[in-house]
Amino acid sequence: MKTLYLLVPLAPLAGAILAGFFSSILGRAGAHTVTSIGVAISFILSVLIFQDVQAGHVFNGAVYTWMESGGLKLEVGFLIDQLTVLMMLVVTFVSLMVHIYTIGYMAHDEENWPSGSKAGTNSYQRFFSYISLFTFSMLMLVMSNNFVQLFFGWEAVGLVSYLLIGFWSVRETAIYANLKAFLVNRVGDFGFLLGIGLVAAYAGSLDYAQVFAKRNELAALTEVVTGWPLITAICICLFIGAMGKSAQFPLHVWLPDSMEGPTPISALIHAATMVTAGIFMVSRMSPLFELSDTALSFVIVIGAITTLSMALIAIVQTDVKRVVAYSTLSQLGYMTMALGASAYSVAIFHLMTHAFFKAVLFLGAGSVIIAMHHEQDMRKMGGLRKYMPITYATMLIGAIANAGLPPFAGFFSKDSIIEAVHLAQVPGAHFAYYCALAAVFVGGLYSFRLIFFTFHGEERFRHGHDDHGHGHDAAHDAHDDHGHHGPVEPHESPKVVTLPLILLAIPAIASGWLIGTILYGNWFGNAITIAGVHKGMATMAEEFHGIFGMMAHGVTTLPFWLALSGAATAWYLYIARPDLPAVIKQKLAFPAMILEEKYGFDRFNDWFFAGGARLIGRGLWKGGDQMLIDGVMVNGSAGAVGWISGLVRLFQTGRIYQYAFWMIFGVFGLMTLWMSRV
Amino acid sequence: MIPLSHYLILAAILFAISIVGIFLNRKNLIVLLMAIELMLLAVNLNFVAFSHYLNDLSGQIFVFFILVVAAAESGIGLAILVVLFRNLSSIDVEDLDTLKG
Amino acid sequence: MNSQLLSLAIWVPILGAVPVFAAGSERRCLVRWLALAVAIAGFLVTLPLYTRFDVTQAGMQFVEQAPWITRFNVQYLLGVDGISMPFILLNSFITVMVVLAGWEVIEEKQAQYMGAFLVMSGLMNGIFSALDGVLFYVFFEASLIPMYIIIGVWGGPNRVYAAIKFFLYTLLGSLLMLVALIWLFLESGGSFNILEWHRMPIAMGPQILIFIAFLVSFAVKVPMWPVHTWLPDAHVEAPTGGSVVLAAIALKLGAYGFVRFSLPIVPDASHYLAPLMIALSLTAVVYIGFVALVQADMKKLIAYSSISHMGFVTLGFFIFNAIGVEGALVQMISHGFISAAMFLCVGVMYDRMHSRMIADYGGVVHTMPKFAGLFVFFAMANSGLPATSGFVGEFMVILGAIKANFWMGFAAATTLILGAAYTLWMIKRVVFGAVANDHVAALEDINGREFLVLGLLAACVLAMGLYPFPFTEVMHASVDNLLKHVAVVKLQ
Amino acid sequence: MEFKTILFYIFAAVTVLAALRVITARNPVHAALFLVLAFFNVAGLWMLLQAEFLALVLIMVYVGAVMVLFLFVVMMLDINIEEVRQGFWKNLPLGALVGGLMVAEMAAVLSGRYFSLANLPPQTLPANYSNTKDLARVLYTDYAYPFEIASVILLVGIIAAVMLTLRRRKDNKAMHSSDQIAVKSKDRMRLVKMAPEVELPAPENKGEQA
Amino acid sequence: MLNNFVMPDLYPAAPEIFLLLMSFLVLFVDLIFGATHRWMTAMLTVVTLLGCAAITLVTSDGQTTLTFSNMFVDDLLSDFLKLVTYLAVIMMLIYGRQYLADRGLDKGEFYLLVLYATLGMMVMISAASFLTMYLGLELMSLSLYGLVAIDRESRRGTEAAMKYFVLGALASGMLLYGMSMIYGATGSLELGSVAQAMYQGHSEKTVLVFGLVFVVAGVAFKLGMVPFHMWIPDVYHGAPTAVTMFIGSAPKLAAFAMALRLLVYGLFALAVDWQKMLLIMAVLSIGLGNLAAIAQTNIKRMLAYSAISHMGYMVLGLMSGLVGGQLDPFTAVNAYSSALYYTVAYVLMSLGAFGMVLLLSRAGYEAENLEDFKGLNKRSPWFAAMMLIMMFSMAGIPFFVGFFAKFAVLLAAIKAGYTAVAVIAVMFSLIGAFYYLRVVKLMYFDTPVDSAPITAGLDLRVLLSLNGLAVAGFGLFPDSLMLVCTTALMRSL
Repeated sequence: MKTLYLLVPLAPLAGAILAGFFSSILGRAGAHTVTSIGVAISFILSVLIFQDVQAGHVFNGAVYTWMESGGLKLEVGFLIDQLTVLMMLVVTFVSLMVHIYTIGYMAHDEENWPSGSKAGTNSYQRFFSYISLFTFSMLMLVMSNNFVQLFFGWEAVGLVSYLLIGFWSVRETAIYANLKAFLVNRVGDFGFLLGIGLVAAYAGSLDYAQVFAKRNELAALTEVVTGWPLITAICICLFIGAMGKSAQFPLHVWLPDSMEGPTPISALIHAATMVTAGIFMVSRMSPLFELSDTALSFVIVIGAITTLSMALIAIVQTDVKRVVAYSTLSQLGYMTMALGASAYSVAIFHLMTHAFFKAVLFLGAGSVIIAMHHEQDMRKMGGLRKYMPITYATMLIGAIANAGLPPFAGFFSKDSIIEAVHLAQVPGAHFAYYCALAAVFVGGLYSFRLIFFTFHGEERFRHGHDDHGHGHDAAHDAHDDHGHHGPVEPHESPKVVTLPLILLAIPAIASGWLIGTILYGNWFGNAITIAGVHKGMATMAEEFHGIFGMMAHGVTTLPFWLALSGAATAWYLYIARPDLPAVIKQKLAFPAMILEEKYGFDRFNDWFFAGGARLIGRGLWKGGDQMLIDGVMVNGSAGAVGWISGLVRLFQTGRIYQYAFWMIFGVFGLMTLWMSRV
Repeated sequence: MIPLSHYLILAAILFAISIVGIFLNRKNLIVLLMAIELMLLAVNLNFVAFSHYLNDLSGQIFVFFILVVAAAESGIGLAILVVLFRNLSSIDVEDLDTLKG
Repeated sequence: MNSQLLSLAIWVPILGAVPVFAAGSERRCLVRWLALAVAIAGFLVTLPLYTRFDVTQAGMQFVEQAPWITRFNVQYLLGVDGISMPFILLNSFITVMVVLAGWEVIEEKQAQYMGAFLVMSGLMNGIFSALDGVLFYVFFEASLIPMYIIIGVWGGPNRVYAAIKFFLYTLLGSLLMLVALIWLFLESGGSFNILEWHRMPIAMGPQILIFIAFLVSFAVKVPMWPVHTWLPDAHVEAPTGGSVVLAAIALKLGAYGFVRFSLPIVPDASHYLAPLMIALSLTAVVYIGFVALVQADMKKLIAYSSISHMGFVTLGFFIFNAIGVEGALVQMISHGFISAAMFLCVGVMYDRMHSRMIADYGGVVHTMPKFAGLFVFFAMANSGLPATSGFVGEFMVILGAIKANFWMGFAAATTLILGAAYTLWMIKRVVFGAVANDHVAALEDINGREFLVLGLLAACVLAMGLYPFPFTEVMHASVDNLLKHVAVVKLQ
Repeated sequence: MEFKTILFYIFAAVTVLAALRVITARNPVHAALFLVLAFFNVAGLWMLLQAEFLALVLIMVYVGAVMVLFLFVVMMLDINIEEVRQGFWKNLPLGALVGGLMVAEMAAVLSGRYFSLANLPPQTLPANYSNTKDLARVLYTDYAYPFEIASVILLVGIIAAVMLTLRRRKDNKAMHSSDQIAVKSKDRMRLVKMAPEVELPAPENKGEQA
Repeated sequence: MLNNFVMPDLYPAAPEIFLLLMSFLVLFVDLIFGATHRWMTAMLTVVTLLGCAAITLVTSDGQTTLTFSNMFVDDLLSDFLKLVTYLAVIMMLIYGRQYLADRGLDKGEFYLLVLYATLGMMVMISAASFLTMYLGLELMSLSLYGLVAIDRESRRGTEAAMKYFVLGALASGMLLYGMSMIYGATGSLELGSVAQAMYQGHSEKTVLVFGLVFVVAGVAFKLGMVPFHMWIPDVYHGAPTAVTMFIGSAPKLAAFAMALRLLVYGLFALAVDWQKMLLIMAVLSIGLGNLAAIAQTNIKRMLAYSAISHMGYMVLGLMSGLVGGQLDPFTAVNAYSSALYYTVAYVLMSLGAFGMVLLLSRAGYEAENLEDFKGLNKRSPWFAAMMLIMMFSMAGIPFFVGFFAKFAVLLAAIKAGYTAVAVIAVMFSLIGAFYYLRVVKLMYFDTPVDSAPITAGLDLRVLLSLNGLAVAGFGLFPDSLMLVCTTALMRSL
């Protein structure tokens, strides 16, 4: 079985290596074949393992000793339990879909590269190599049985994300976005690493099982230097890591920009899998988080802020991918709230459903973008429904799921989250609950705004590309010579694109029906720990009476009506009265500006952090290094020596009598010194 | 009786005069050489006085050799002076300043 | 055979340099191959040091002892333990890389260039294996000479200033050490044996003075803030090979000095002054991180990054726990690979464009994809990405630091952000983006030789990141022994 | 006060005055002559100390030879006396100060407070004591070695002085046997091939010559 | 009356006697063949010195023998110092041959004066009495005055000679004054009896110290220590380079011998005092020498200042013999032998450095400016390497003999408790390193301004190479020379 576990991550890795290093030998077909096969193997094995775990075979063991130092033994190993295996399934399945989808999406990738670029020659193969590598990294992350390997996977997915966001490296915006993504993630990792460090320092081990075994001892400790309750410190530090990776406020800024990457990546990494690593990680750490209400409170508040604030921004976005991106942020906020409410299983459940419906949305958006010849501005779309029926249908499914309407997957998970938050007792839970309710309305609004804007209404793409400047201009400049100007005739995407859409749409509808099994059937077993005082999940379990009961109950509760009213508002604004949004925008200029400016985070970060760091750097360099250390200390003392040397020379006047004088002075001086002593 | 210290102090005065002469003299190298002779004279006076009071001849012998050396020394000194004068057309001490710094 | 391995490691390159010098600069082909042969031979003779190393033993191995200066009881005493052994291998390996890197790039006086590096390699091995104070010092200072020449002769436009600054700065440090060594000699009753000094009790006052003397010497070499300013200058002006050796090996000498001299000889002063050392180290990490951010010159940026990374090393040593010390040692080795590779990368570009300014580049990936891939890889390693060697040391040191003091770990961990920021920002501007100008457009991708050099280093970086166990394994016994020793009060 | 004492003070006083004049005299010739005076007086003092031989040697060697040499040189070099003393008075205070301090300090040491020897009685020697004889006895036996060295020093003096000052005058007609021996046949006569020359009458300017 | 005369034992003085006799031969040979066959004079001079070396070696029995009424001492130390002196003089003759010939300075008198100066040094080295010390000193000095002025047409040379002469005379006046005081206080001129008298305690401390000040001043002048150093830069600069080389090498050995004999053999009872005096002067010398050297553009002048600082370092050893008023023979031997080692090492380096100046000089061209070394590595890598060795050795960088010399004296100084002084000394040696580095910089980093080929003869080239290799070799294997120095001192103290 261990070999099997090992094979799960290694199969995509092998694919990645083959596609990456032997790109010219394999060719395009070879590359996508090996990588897809690799991921397919992974997926199949994951299914097998899933069944094995279902049978109760939880595994926790080491592969090899990575390092040993100071009593700390760090091993590379696997922990295969329900949580892991669910993630494995999601990851490998979505990844496989994305692989297939990519074959179509990237088919004409050479158009995205300037002529003569050697990096462009094998870009197709490289892309496959990257996504396979990503799959490997993500699997390593979820399968890890210790913090170090978790961190490895954590950073490795970050690396691949970096590489993929900046995949079209010729675009200035893309390479800006990937740097930003990496650095913001690093801020999270900074906290994460501190958390790991605290664990290592106080638990003396980085193996999950050993750390969790000591959790009660840890709970009693305070951090020696800072005096903080240790467990809270650990959890908040770890959660900061999750905030980076799962793009929680205020570290969310990288995710919208990451849409500069090719769309399959947005689906795979920035919606379905990588960004949920934080959620996964907190769930994995549930034994620790459960011991600190402060940390949970922190988590729930952050989640709440993210949910609502990001949903609001989504309303004003015009770029189709960015709408989905902000939606993702909002959804991630839901998951975080669930974590804060000690509803880890709900968070994971939403993670799973979200993975499917958000993948659908992204891939659908990608399909639209292909159809529009890389036009992403919704204001230049509209009425695409009849040209792209499959895309429309799948995206509609995704949108409904996203809005959380029954019986789509999103409903079950989102509703459970709202319920869990409602039941949560930690400080901030009430605030979170109201945020969540508001976000439901907004969610309905932006989801359907997306659908109506893109697929319904006037066919605005016929107006031609008169105002270049939106979307990704650099890319446009780069392939000006490809002749994609003038009116375009949208058409449905090829099968390799639509097939994954359809395949993903199925779980986007149906995965929510597993709620009974996953949430209330003690399916997670020991993978998730909930403290006795956090009764939310228990209460919900009591109240749960099957999915139909839930749906029936759902339509009587506030969230359903809020979502529906959101959808209705969208219809009213974008179908019934398309002139109204402009009017509203004019009336509410200030709030609109705040939203369009995304609360000014980007500006502030650019000015304060990036600018500030450069200012400090320049100040320390010019002022500290060059002026003070080099100027005053080094060259100053050298100059002083030179100056003294010049002075000393003056003694050597060339005059005999002065020479004699100094000799006499010397004798006289010695004499005086010694005679006065004797 | 004249105590030894009288001789010694006399020698000291001569020594001091010669030394003052060396660095007071800024114009004439010959006087410089004379001052050196004067200094050797002071030393000789010391030796002779000690020799007398210690009743030990070696002091006088030393003086004898100092006289010999001084003679050779002034010979060479004057020879250098002459050569210098040929090069500089001057024996001004202040003109000896091409080498400095 | 075992008994002469260290001598071979020292003298094979040095004596091998003689025919290289003698070959003269006209016969370039001969010179190159000769130098390569010597370098490889030098590397091969060090391999048994690893294979025959007994990891269970904390003491010195492969000891060689012979009288050298009987007058002062100075001995030709060589030996390595788990701390020093890896550096000899690293050094010999890097020498091979350097010879390869200078293959056709150095056009002027190639014999002297190659010879100087070979001599330096031998001297460095001497430093790492010397167990006699004077012998150590002699190697330590002698290694300045070839470096001075290398920077000055094959360096950039401001090479003279850089070379002299380098030399005097480092000499300043080592001279005080000499005084300390002599003092120890006298105090120990006439022995220069470092191991005997380790056992010798010393009062607190002298301990502190000795510590400071050593500190000045090693801090300059490391270099620690605020005596680091020679390094950016030296790196910028030095030829690629010079930068590589400087970064990969020379900087390690100072850090090695701390473990070999400061900690065991004056442990109480080390404890007493540890806050100072930690403060300086953390300053290096943070301050230099910011400074590196604004550099416009790639080499300078990497040089500053080296300083910052070496801050981790000194930090690791002075938190006095095994994971910190081992982490520091791992960091040293890893930095040896990564900084060498980074400088080689800059060298590759410099050879083609004759510019190191970031602003002159942009979109290199479009013309040199293979190179760009490696460069990005090393940049990632430099910013401490897991699975590369750059992560291991930093990780261990941060763990150790947090164990000692949370805020220390906090400050150290900022490198995660800063390191990534300056490295990747440079990558962004150099490698990615549209092709910046015609010069970049005309770039040729790396040739086989360059690929070999960078590829080997990449393999090392990766191997060490994925499986650092063999590296830490050899250190355990020695580090434990060291820490045990340091923990014991040595006052009289 | 004993006669010898009076004599001592007279000699001493004159010596000091003469010495002062040596370094202050405007004219180097005067300086040299004052130096001679100082030598004479010191010779007198040595007589008081019963060092007759040295006293005589001092006069003969110094006054007779060395000082004459000085005078030769002074005369030989054409020195502008007026310039020679410039700036003298400016430096005198400093010089006097240093000299005075030095004398004071030396005198303080030598005056006898610390110096038990200073109060030794002078030796009384038998009437038939011959200073010269005694000196001669040791000079050629015990001091043979320094004596030889002294001779070499004199030789060096000669060699150096000759080397430095001996000039081959241009109008010197003396023949050098070594040159004559060393000459080679090809150097003796030089056959010069010349083209036949016809002297053209130069355009003379008679008027100017006249 | 001469019936009690015993013929002194001439055997220990055989080298001196041989040299003196041979000098007459040289004199005559030069008179007869000189004008045309100067090489005979030169050859004969070298033969003389080699003969002296042979005699010294043969007669050296490791015993301390006094002769000439205890005015002459022959011990292992004197034999060793004399041998090094011969070596230095022979090397100087070979180095300077071409240079002198090019400038018409290879007169017979040159060789004679060199021989007599050497004789003077030998006398100093073997002096066991104030008298012989003084005579040896004067013999050496007078010859040197003549040598400095040997280029009669040179304004600089004669000016240097005049300065040297006046200051030298002043210094020997001071020395004599001091000797007279010590003679007065102890009643003897022989070093042994002087020391004896002091230990027996019937002498006046005050007067002794008073005399000591003057003696130390005289010694310091010969060593060239601040503030008695003023002659050194001017004389080194003004004298013809070959003569500078001579002054800069062998006389340092004699000066060392003088310091050792006078201060250690004669006035050891006053060691506490003279050590402190030397300490002050050593620190000043190290400081001033290094500082002033930085500002020089003339390499001879630079080397002169460097000589001042080097003598300062050497004296660090010399002043560390007596620790805390307690004589520990081991410490003393250690200290003095380190000073001796330093001196010998310095002579080797100094010869090499001036040899380089001579190498680059040619007829009508003095390569004495630092600029002349520019780009030497391009003109001749081998000799650039030799100069590099010299410079780094002088800067005290290992593996060269200069480092071990510094090491030895620092060790002695620290052992004597002068740790602070040692720290100051090493800090100034950092400043010193700067100007040595500058020479290396000129040779290696700069492009040549003067691309004329090096015209020096084979003898010079070979010797210079050997000299450089010796500096490096004694650095790699410092034991032999150190042991010789130690043994020589141990057997002679």
